[in-house]
Amino acid sequence: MSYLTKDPILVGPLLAAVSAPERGGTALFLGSVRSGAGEDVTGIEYSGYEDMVEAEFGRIVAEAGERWRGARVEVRHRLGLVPVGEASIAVAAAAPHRAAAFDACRYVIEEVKKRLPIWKKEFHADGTTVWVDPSGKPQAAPR
Amino acid sequence: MSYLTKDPILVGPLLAAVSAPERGGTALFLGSVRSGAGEDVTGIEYSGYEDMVEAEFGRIVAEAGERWRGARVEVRHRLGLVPVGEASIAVAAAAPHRAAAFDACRYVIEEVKKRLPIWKKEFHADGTTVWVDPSGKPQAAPR
Amino acid sequence: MTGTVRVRFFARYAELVGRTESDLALALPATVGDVVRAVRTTVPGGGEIPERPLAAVNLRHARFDAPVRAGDEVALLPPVAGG
Amino acid sequence: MTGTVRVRFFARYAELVGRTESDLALALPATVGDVVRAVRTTVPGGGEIPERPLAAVNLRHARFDAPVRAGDEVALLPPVAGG
Repeated sequence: MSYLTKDPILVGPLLAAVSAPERGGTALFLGSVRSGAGEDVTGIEYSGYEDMVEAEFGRIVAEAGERWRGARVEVRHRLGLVPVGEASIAVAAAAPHRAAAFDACRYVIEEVKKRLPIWKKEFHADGTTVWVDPSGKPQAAPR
Repeated sequence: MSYLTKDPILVGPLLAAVSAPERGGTALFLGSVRSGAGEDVTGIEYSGYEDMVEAEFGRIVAEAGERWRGARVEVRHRLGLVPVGEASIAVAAAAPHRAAAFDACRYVIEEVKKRLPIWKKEFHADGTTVWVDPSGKPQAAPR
Repeated sequence: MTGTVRVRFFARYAELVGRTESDLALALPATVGDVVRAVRTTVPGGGEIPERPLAAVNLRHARFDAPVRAGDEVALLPPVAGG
Repeated sequence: MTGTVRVRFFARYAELVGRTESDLALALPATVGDVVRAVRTTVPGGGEIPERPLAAVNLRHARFDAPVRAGDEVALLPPVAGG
Protein backbone atom coordinates (compact mmCIF):
# COMPACT_ATOMS: atom_id res chain seq x y z
CA MET A 1 0.00 0.00 0.00
CA SER A 2 1.24 3.46 -0.88
CA TYR A 3 0.67 6.79 0.80
CA LEU A 4 0.98 8.43 -2.62
CA THR A 5 -1.47 8.66 -5.49
CA LYS A 6 -1.60 10.41 -8.85
CA ASP A 7 -5.41 10.31 -8.79
CA PRO A 8 -7.91 12.48 -6.92
CA ILE A 9 -7.99 11.51 -3.24
CA LEU A 10 -11.14 9.67 -2.22
CA VAL A 11 -12.32 10.54 1.27
CA GLY A 12 -14.73 7.64 1.73
CA PRO A 13 -12.19 4.79 1.67
CA LEU A 14 -9.88 6.77 3.96
CA LEU A 15 -12.61 7.26 6.56
CA ALA A 16 -13.61 3.61 6.24
CA ALA A 17 -10.01 2.52 6.81
CA VAL A 18 -9.80 4.19 10.22
CA SER A 19 -13.33 3.51 11.46
CA ALA A 20 -14.18 0.82 14.02
CA PRO A 21 -16.92 0.33 16.65
CA GLU A 22 -14.57 1.30 19.49
CA ARG A 23 -13.45 4.52 17.82
CA GLY A 24 -16.25 7.05 18.31
CA GLY A 25 -14.43 10.14 17.06
CA THR A 26 -12.97 10.71 13.61
CA ALA A 27 -11.13 13.81 12.42
CA LEU A 28 -10.28 14.41 8.79
CA PHE A 29 -8.09 17.12 7.32
CA LEU A 30 -8.06 18.02 3.65
CA GLY A 31 -5.45 20.37 2.23
CA SER A 32 -6.55 21.77 -1.11
CA VAL A 33 -4.88 23.85 -3.78
CA ARG A 34 -5.85 27.41 -2.99
CA SER A 35 -6.33 30.47 -5.14
CA GLY A 36 -7.12 33.56 -3.11
CA ALA A 37 -8.61 36.85 -4.30
CA GLY A 38 -6.30 38.55 -6.80
CA GLU A 39 -4.24 35.41 -7.31
CA ASP A 40 -4.00 33.63 -10.65
CA VAL A 41 -2.85 30.18 -9.57
CA THR A 42 -4.47 27.53 -11.75
CA GLY A 43 -2.88 24.50 -10.15
CA ILE A 44 0.11 23.12 -8.34
CA GLU A 45 2.39 20.35 -9.53
CA TYR A 46 3.54 18.18 -6.63
CA SER A 47 6.70 16.13 -6.91
CA GLY A 48 8.43 14.15 -4.21
CA TYR A 49 11.33 11.99 -3.19
CA GLU A 50 8.92 9.12 -3.34
CA ASP A 51 10.83 6.39 -1.51
CA MET A 52 11.56 8.79 1.33
CA VAL A 53 7.97 10.09 1.38
CA GLU A 54 6.73 6.54 1.95
CA ALA A 55 9.28 5.99 4.71
CA GLU A 56 8.66 9.35 6.40
CA PHE A 57 4.86 8.92 6.23
CA GLY A 58 5.30 5.50 7.86
CA ARG A 59 7.32 7.05 10.67
CA ILE A 60 4.87 9.90 11.23
CA VAL A 61 1.86 7.55 11.31
CA ALA A 62 3.68 5.24 13.74
CA GLU A 63 4.55 8.17 16.00
CA ALA A 64 0.90 9.25 16.11
CA GLY A 65 -0.16 5.69 16.95
CA GLU A 66 2.29 5.54 19.84
CA ARG A 67 1.43 8.95 21.19
CA TRP A 68 -2.35 8.46 21.01
CA ARG A 69 -2.93 4.82 21.94
CA GLY A 70 -6.11 3.50 20.40
CA ALA A 71 -5.92 6.01 17.56
CA ARG A 72 -5.75 4.85 13.95
CA VAL A 73 -4.37 7.16 11.27
CA GLU A 74 -4.44 7.04 7.47
CA VAL A 75 -2.98 9.55 5.07
CA ARG A 76 -2.73 10.14 1.32
CA HIS A 77 -0.72 12.68 -0.63
CA ARG A 78 -1.38 13.38 -4.26
CA LEU A 79 1.43 13.88 -6.78
CA GLY A 80 1.32 15.48 -10.22
CA LEU A 81 -0.67 18.51 -11.29
CA VAL A 82 -3.55 19.24 -8.91
CA PRO A 83 -6.07 21.86 -10.04
CA VAL A 84 -7.31 24.61 -7.73
CA GLY A 85 -9.96 23.34 -5.32
CA GLU A 86 -8.81 19.71 -5.31
CA ALA A 87 -7.10 18.09 -2.34
CA SER A 88 -3.37 17.46 -2.33
CA ILE A 89 -3.42 15.76 1.06
CA ALA A 90 -5.92 13.98 3.29
CA VAL A 91 -5.32 12.87 6.88
CA ALA A 92 -7.91 10.75 8.71
CA ALA A 93 -7.58 9.93 12.41
CA ALA A 94 -10.07 7.94 14.49
CA ALA A 95 -9.90 7.36 18.23
CA PRO A 96 -12.19 6.31 21.06
CA HIS A 97 -12.76 9.99 21.93
CA ARG A 98 -12.66 13.20 19.97
CA ALA A 99 -9.70 14.95 21.61
CA ALA A 100 -7.29 12.21 20.53
CA ALA A 101 -8.78 12.13 17.02
CA PHE A 102 -8.29 15.88 16.57
CA ASP A 103 -4.84 15.89 18.13
CA ALA A 104 -3.53 12.91 16.14
CA CYS A 105 -4.88 14.39 12.89
CA ARG A 106 -3.30 17.75 13.64
CA TYR A 107 0.01 16.14 14.61
CA VAL A 108 0.24 14.33 11.29
CA ILE A 109 -0.41 17.37 9.13
CA GLU A 110 2.01 19.55 11.14
CA GLU A 111 4.78 16.93 10.84
CA VAL A 112 4.04 16.52 7.14
CA LYS A 113 4.59 20.24 6.60
CA LYS A 114 7.93 20.06 8.39
CA ARG A 115 9.32 16.73 7.24
CA LEU A 116 7.79 15.35 4.05
CA PRO A 117 10.13 15.70 1.04
CA ILE A 118 7.55 17.01 -1.40
CA TRP A 119 7.80 20.14 -3.52
CA LYS A 120 5.28 22.39 -5.20
CA LYS A 121 5.51 24.17 -8.51
CA GLU A 122 2.76 26.77 -8.89
CA PHE A 123 1.17 27.16 -12.31
CA HIS A 124 -0.13 30.64 -13.11
CA ALA A 125 -2.74 31.77 -15.61
CA ASP A 126 -0.06 33.56 -17.68
CA GLY A 127 1.82 30.30 -18.22
CA THR A 128 4.64 30.99 -15.76
CA THR A 129 5.63 28.55 -13.06
CA VAL A 130 7.17 29.19 -9.66
CA TRP A 131 8.71 26.82 -7.13
CA VAL A 132 7.05 27.41 -3.79
CA ASP A 133 9.56 28.05 -1.03
CA PRO A 134 7.72 27.87 2.31
CA SER A 135 10.52 29.92 3.85
CA GLY A 136 9.00 32.75 1.86
CA LYS A 137 11.21 33.21 -1.18
CA PRO A 138 9.35 32.29 -4.38
CA GLN A 139 11.80 31.54 -7.17
CA ALA A 140 10.99 31.44 -10.84
CA ALA A 141 11.46 27.97 -12.26
CA PRO A 142 13.64 27.76 -15.38
CA ARG A 143 11.45 26.44 -18.20
CA MET B 1 -32.43 23.87 5.19
CA SER B 2 -32.24 21.81 8.36
CA TYR B 3 -29.32 20.83 10.52
CA LEU B 4 -31.18 17.63 11.41
CA THR B 5 -31.69 14.44 9.47
CA LYS B 6 -33.19 11.04 10.14
CA ASP B 7 -31.03 9.49 7.42
CA PRO B 8 -27.37 8.50 7.46
CA ILE B 9 -25.17 11.59 7.22
CA LEU B 10 -23.42 11.98 3.88
CA VAL B 11 -19.94 13.44 4.15
CA GLY B 12 -19.50 14.37 0.49
CA PRO B 13 -22.21 17.04 0.25
CA LEU B 14 -21.09 18.52 3.58
CA LEU B 15 -17.49 18.89 2.37
CA ALA B 16 -18.71 20.31 -0.93
CA ALA B 17 -20.85 22.87 0.90
CA VAL B 18 -17.86 24.42 2.68
CA SER B 19 -15.27 24.16 -0.07
CA ALA B 20 -14.17 27.13 -2.20
CA PRO B 21 -10.98 28.05 -4.08
CA GLU B 22 -9.91 30.52 -1.38
CA ARG B 23 -10.33 27.99 1.44
CA GLY B 24 -7.29 25.70 1.31
CA GLY B 25 -7.88 23.86 4.59
CA THR B 26 -10.87 21.74 5.53
CA ALA B 27 -11.42 19.93 8.82
CA LEU B 28 -14.19 17.40 9.33
CA PHE B 29 -15.30 15.78 12.56
CA LEU B 30 -17.49 12.71 12.71
CA GLY B 31 -18.95 11.49 15.97
CA SER B 32 -20.07 7.89 15.72
CA VAL B 33 -21.98 5.55 17.98
CA ARG B 34 -19.35 3.67 19.91
CA SER B 35 -19.25 0.23 21.42
CA GLY B 36 -16.05 -0.45 23.33
CA ALA B 37 -14.62 -3.79 24.41
CA GLY B 38 -16.94 -5.51 26.89
CA GLU B 39 -19.84 -3.21 26.05
CA ASP B 40 -23.06 -4.44 24.50
CA VAL B 41 -24.46 -1.22 23.02
CA THR B 42 -26.21 -1.96 19.74
CA GLY B 43 -27.29 1.57 18.94
CA ILE B 44 -28.35 4.92 20.32
CA GLU B 45 -31.67 6.64 19.79
CA TYR B 46 -31.24 10.40 19.49
CA SER B 47 -34.13 12.72 20.22
CA GLY B 48 -34.08 16.49 20.42
CA TYR B 49 -35.95 19.69 21.08
CA GLU B 50 -35.91 20.16 17.35
CA ASP B 51 -36.89 23.83 17.04
CA MET B 52 -34.29 24.77 19.60
CA VAL B 53 -31.66 22.52 18.01
CA GLU B 54 -32.08 24.39 14.74
CA ALA B 55 -31.83 27.76 16.52
CA GLU B 56 -28.86 26.76 18.67
CA PHE B 57 -26.99 25.26 15.70
CA GLY B 58 -27.57 28.52 13.83
CA ARG B 59 -26.10 30.49 16.71
CA ILE B 60 -23.07 28.20 17.07
CA VAL B 61 -22.31 28.29 13.34
CA ALA B 62 -22.66 32.10 13.33
CA GLU B 63 -20.31 32.40 16.31
CA ALA B 64 -17.69 30.30 14.52
CA GLY B 65 -18.03 32.45 11.40
CA GLU B 66 -17.48 35.62 13.42
CA ARG B 67 -14.57 34.26 15.39
CA TRP B 68 -12.75 32.78 12.39
CA ARG B 69 -13.32 35.24 9.56
CA GLY B 70 -13.17 33.54 6.20
CA ALA B 71 -14.19 30.22 7.70
CA ARG B 72 -17.29 28.40 6.51
CA VAL B 73 -18.96 25.80 8.71
CA GLU B 74 -21.62 23.18 8.06
CA VAL B 75 -23.05 20.70 10.51
CA ARG B 76 -25.56 17.83 10.57
CA HIS B 77 -26.98 15.89 13.48
CA ARG B 78 -28.84 12.66 13.00
CA LEU B 79 -31.97 11.82 14.99
CA GLY B 80 -33.64 8.45 15.55
CA LEU B 81 -31.95 5.12 16.13
CA VAL B 82 -28.32 5.15 14.96
CA PRO B 83 -26.53 1.77 14.88
CA VAL B 84 -23.03 1.30 16.27
CA GLY B 85 -20.38 2.58 13.85
CA GLU B 86 -22.59 5.14 12.12
CA ALA B 87 -22.20 8.88 12.58
CA SER B 88 -24.59 10.85 14.76
CA ILE B 89 -22.93 14.17 14.00
CA ALA B 90 -20.71 15.67 11.31
CA VAL B 91 -19.02 19.08 11.44
CA ALA B 92 -17.18 20.45 8.40
CA ALA B 93 -15.14 23.67 8.57
CA ALA B 94 -13.13 25.18 5.74
CA ALA B 95 -10.85 28.20 5.97
CA PRO B 96 -8.02 29.80 4.02
CA HIS B 97 -5.50 28.09 6.32
CA ARG B 98 -5.54 24.93 8.37
CA ALA B 99 -5.34 26.36 11.89
CA ALA B 100 -8.65 28.19 11.51
CA ALA B 101 -10.28 25.14 9.92
CA PHE B 102 -9.26 22.91 12.83
CA ASP B 103 -10.14 25.48 15.47
CA ALA B 104 -13.56 26.33 14.02
CA CYS B 105 -14.41 22.64 13.66
CA ARG B 106 -13.34 21.93 17.23
CA TYR B 107 -15.25 24.95 18.53
CA VAL B 108 -18.49 23.75 16.97
CA ILE B 109 -18.31 20.21 18.36
CA GLU B 110 -17.35 21.44 21.84
CA GLU B 111 -20.27 23.90 21.90
CA VAL B 112 -22.62 21.21 20.58
CA LYS B 113 -21.69 18.97 23.50
CA LYS B 114 -22.43 21.77 25.96
CA ARG B 115 -25.47 23.44 24.42
CA LEU B 116 -27.41 21.33 21.95
CA PRO B 117 -30.71 20.01 23.41
CA ILE B 118 -30.36 16.45 22.20
CA TRP B 119 -30.64 13.29 24.27
CA LYS B 120 -29.41 9.75 23.86
CA LYS B 121 -31.09 6.52 24.82
CA GLU B 122 -28.67 3.60 24.65
CA PHE B 123 -29.98 0.29 23.35
CA HIS B 124 -28.29 -2.79 24.77
CA ALA B 125 -28.05 -6.32 23.39
CA ASP B 126 -30.26 -7.65 26.22
CA GLY B 127 -33.11 -5.35 25.19
CA THR B 128 -32.71 -2.81 27.99
CA THR B 129 -32.43 0.91 27.34
CA VAL B 130 -30.65 3.59 29.34
CA TRP B 131 -30.81 7.37 29.10
CA VAL B 132 -27.26 8.65 28.80
CA ASP B 133 -26.49 11.30 31.38
CA PRO B 134 -23.19 12.97 30.41
CA SER B 135 -22.83 14.08 34.04
CA GLY B 136 -22.10 10.42 34.66
CA LYS B 137 -25.29 8.98 36.14
CA PRO B 138 -26.87 6.46 33.77
CA GLN B 139 -30.53 5.99 34.58
CA ALA B 140 -32.68 3.10 33.43
CA ALA B 141 -35.44 4.29 31.17
CA PRO B 142 -38.98 3.18 32.09
CA ARG B 143 -40.27 1.06 29.21
CA MET C 1 -52.15 39.18 37.15
CA THR C 2 -52.05 35.63 35.86
CA GLY C 3 -50.70 34.32 32.58
CA THR C 4 -50.29 31.07 30.73
CA VAL C 5 -46.99 29.58 29.59
CA ARG C 6 -46.43 26.48 27.49
CA VAL C 7 -44.09 24.07 29.29
CA ARG C 8 -42.31 21.40 27.26
CA PHE C 9 -40.76 18.20 28.56
CA PHE C 10 -38.11 16.12 26.83
CA ALA C 11 -36.45 12.72 27.03
CA ARG C 12 -36.41 11.38 30.60
CA TYR C 13 -38.42 14.30 31.95
CA ALA C 14 -41.19 13.59 29.45
CA GLU C 15 -41.24 10.00 30.67
CA LEU C 16 -41.39 11.14 34.32
CA VAL C 17 -44.46 13.32 33.77
CA GLY C 18 -46.00 11.11 31.08
CA ARG C 19 -46.46 13.99 28.67
CA THR C 20 -44.45 16.24 26.34
CA GLU C 21 -46.15 19.54 27.10
CA SER C 22 -48.44 21.30 29.51
CA ASP C 23 -50.08 24.73 29.60
CA LEU C 24 -49.48 26.23 32.99
CA ALA C 25 -51.24 29.23 34.56
CA LEU C 26 -49.12 31.21 36.99
CA ALA C 27 -48.83 34.60 38.64
CA LEU C 28 -46.87 37.16 36.63
CA PRO C 29 -44.23 38.52 36.67
CA ALA C 30 -42.54 35.12 36.98
CA THR C 31 -39.16 33.51 36.47
CA VAL C 32 -37.97 30.16 35.15
CA GLY C 33 -37.66 29.14 38.80
CA ASP C 34 -41.35 29.89 39.39
CA VAL C 35 -42.29 27.70 36.42
CA VAL C 36 -40.13 24.83 37.70
CA ARG C 37 -41.70 25.08 41.16
CA ALA C 38 -45.21 25.08 39.65
CA VAL C 39 -44.36 22.03 37.53
CA ARG C 40 -42.95 20.16 40.53
CA THR C 41 -46.04 20.84 42.66
CA THR C 42 -48.93 20.74 40.19
CA VAL C 43 -47.95 18.38 37.35
CA PRO C 44 -48.33 14.65 38.20
CA GLY C 45 -44.83 13.14 38.34
CA GLY C 46 -43.30 16.64 38.25
CA GLY C 47 -41.79 16.18 41.69
CA GLU C 48 -39.26 13.77 40.19
CA ILE C 49 -37.80 16.51 38.00
CA PRO C 50 -34.74 18.05 39.73
CA GLU C 51 -35.20 21.30 41.63
CA ARG C 52 -32.85 23.13 39.28
CA PRO C 53 -33.02 21.55 35.82
CA LEU C 54 -31.55 23.09 32.69
CA ALA C 55 -34.16 25.28 31.05
CA ALA C 56 -34.82 27.23 27.88
CA VAL C 57 -37.19 30.10 27.17
CA ASN C 58 -38.30 30.60 23.57
CA LEU C 59 -35.58 28.29 22.19
CA ARG C 60 -32.71 29.83 24.15
CA HIS C 61 -30.95 28.53 27.22
CA ALA C 62 -32.18 30.52 30.23
CA ARG C 63 -30.99 30.90 33.79
CA PHE C 64 -33.13 30.06 36.80
CA ASP C 65 -33.85 33.75 37.45
CA ALA C 66 -34.67 34.61 33.82
CA PRO C 67 -38.06 36.31 33.35
CA VAL C 68 -40.99 34.44 31.85
CA ARG C 69 -43.84 36.25 30.12
CA ALA C 70 -47.33 35.18 29.13
CA GLY C 71 -47.23 33.09 25.98
CA ASP C 72 -43.58 32.06 26.43
CA GLU C 73 -42.46 28.52 25.72
CA VAL C 74 -40.48 27.19 28.67
CA ALA C 75 -38.61 23.91 28.19
CA LEU C 76 -37.17 21.74 30.94
CA LEU C 77 -34.10 19.97 29.64
CA PRO C 78 -32.38 16.87 31.02
CA PRO C 79 -28.56 17.06 30.88
CA VAL C 80 -27.84 17.50 27.17
CA ALA C 81 -26.00 14.74 25.32
CA GLY C 82 -25.76 15.91 21.71
CA GLY C 83 -22.98 15.05 19.35
CA MET D 1 40.18 5.15 1.37
CA THR D 2 37.70 6.30 -1.25
CA GLY D 3 34.07 5.34 -1.66
CA THR D 4 31.14 6.08 -3.90
CA VAL D 5 27.83 7.55 -2.81
CA ARG D 6 24.73 8.07 -4.86
CA VAL D 7 23.62 11.73 -4.69
CA ARG D 8 20.05 12.59 -5.59
CA PHE D 9 18.68 15.99 -6.58
CA PHE D 10 15.06 17.10 -6.40
CA ALA D 11 12.79 19.88 -7.60
CA ARG D 12 14.70 23.16 -8.03
CA TYR D 13 18.03 21.58 -7.19
CA ALA D 14 17.54 19.03 -9.97
CA GLU D 15 16.89 21.92 -12.34
CA LEU D 16 20.02 23.76 -11.16
CA VAL D 17 22.33 20.82 -11.86
CA GLY D 18 20.36 19.51 -14.84
CA ARG D 19 20.17 15.99 -13.48
CA THR D 20 18.37 13.93 -10.82
CA GLU D 21 21.29 11.87 -9.58
CA SER D 22 25.05 11.57 -9.64
CA ASP D 23 27.53 8.98 -8.36
CA LEU D 24 30.20 10.76 -6.43
CA ALA D 25 33.57 9.38 -5.30
CA LEU D 26 34.93 10.89 -2.12
CA ALA D 27 37.39 10.23 0.67
CA LEU D 28 35.97 8.21 3.58
CA PRO D 29 35.04 8.62 6.36
CA ALA D 30 32.88 11.50 5.21
CA THR D 31 29.89 13.53 6.37
CA VAL D 32 26.86 15.03 4.66
CA GLY D 33 28.79 18.29 4.67
CA ASP D 34 31.62 16.69 2.70
CA VAL D 35 29.13 15.45 0.10
CA VAL D 36 27.58 18.90 -0.23
CA ARG D 37 31.00 20.51 -0.67
CA ALA D 38 31.92 17.93 -3.33
CA VAL D 39 28.65 18.55 -5.17
CA ARG D 40 29.16 22.31 -5.07
CA THR D 41 32.69 22.09 -6.48
CA THR D 42 32.54 19.16 -8.90
CA VAL D 43 28.97 18.92 -10.27
CA PRO D 44 28.20 21.47 -13.02
CA GLY D 45 25.65 23.95 -11.61
CA GLY D 46 26.22 22.57 -8.12
CA GLY D 47 27.59 25.90 -6.90
CA GLU D 48 24.05 27.30 -7.03
CA ILE D 49 22.89 24.84 -4.38
CA PRO D 50 23.03 26.49 -0.93
CA GLU D 51 26.02 25.78 1.29
CA ARG D 52 23.81 24.10 3.89
CA PRO D 53 20.80 22.52 2.19
CA LEU D 54 18.43 20.08 3.87
CA ALA D 55 19.72 16.57 3.34
CA ALA D 56 18.72 12.96 3.81
CA VAL D 57 20.80 9.80 4.07
CA ASN D 58 19.14 6.52 3.14
CA LEU D 59 15.62 8.02 3.24
CA ARG D 60 16.03 9.77 6.61
CA HIS D 61 16.61 13.43 7.35
CA ALA D 62 20.25 13.88 8.29
CA ARG D 63 22.26 16.65 9.88
CA PHE D 64 25.21 18.31 8.21
CA ASP D 65 27.66 16.38 10.39
CA ALA D 66 25.96 12.99 9.92
CA PRO D 67 28.30 10.23 8.68
CA VAL D 68 28.12 8.97 5.11
CA ARG D 69 29.31 5.49 4.16
CA ALA D 70 30.16 3.89 0.82
CA GLY D 71 26.95 2.93 -0.99
CA ASP D 72 24.77 5.40 0.88
CA GLU D 73 22.10 7.41 -0.91
CA VAL D 74 22.47 11.08 -0.06
CA ALA D 75 19.65 13.42 -1.12
CA LEU D 76 19.84 17.20 -1.25
CA LEU D 77 16.40 18.62 -0.52
CA PRO D 78 15.05 22.10 -1.30
CA PRO D 79 12.87 23.54 1.49
CA VAL D 80 10.04 21.00 1.79
CA ALA D 81 6.51 22.05 0.87
CA GLY D 82 4.35 18.98 1.35
CA GLY D 83 0.73 18.99 2.39
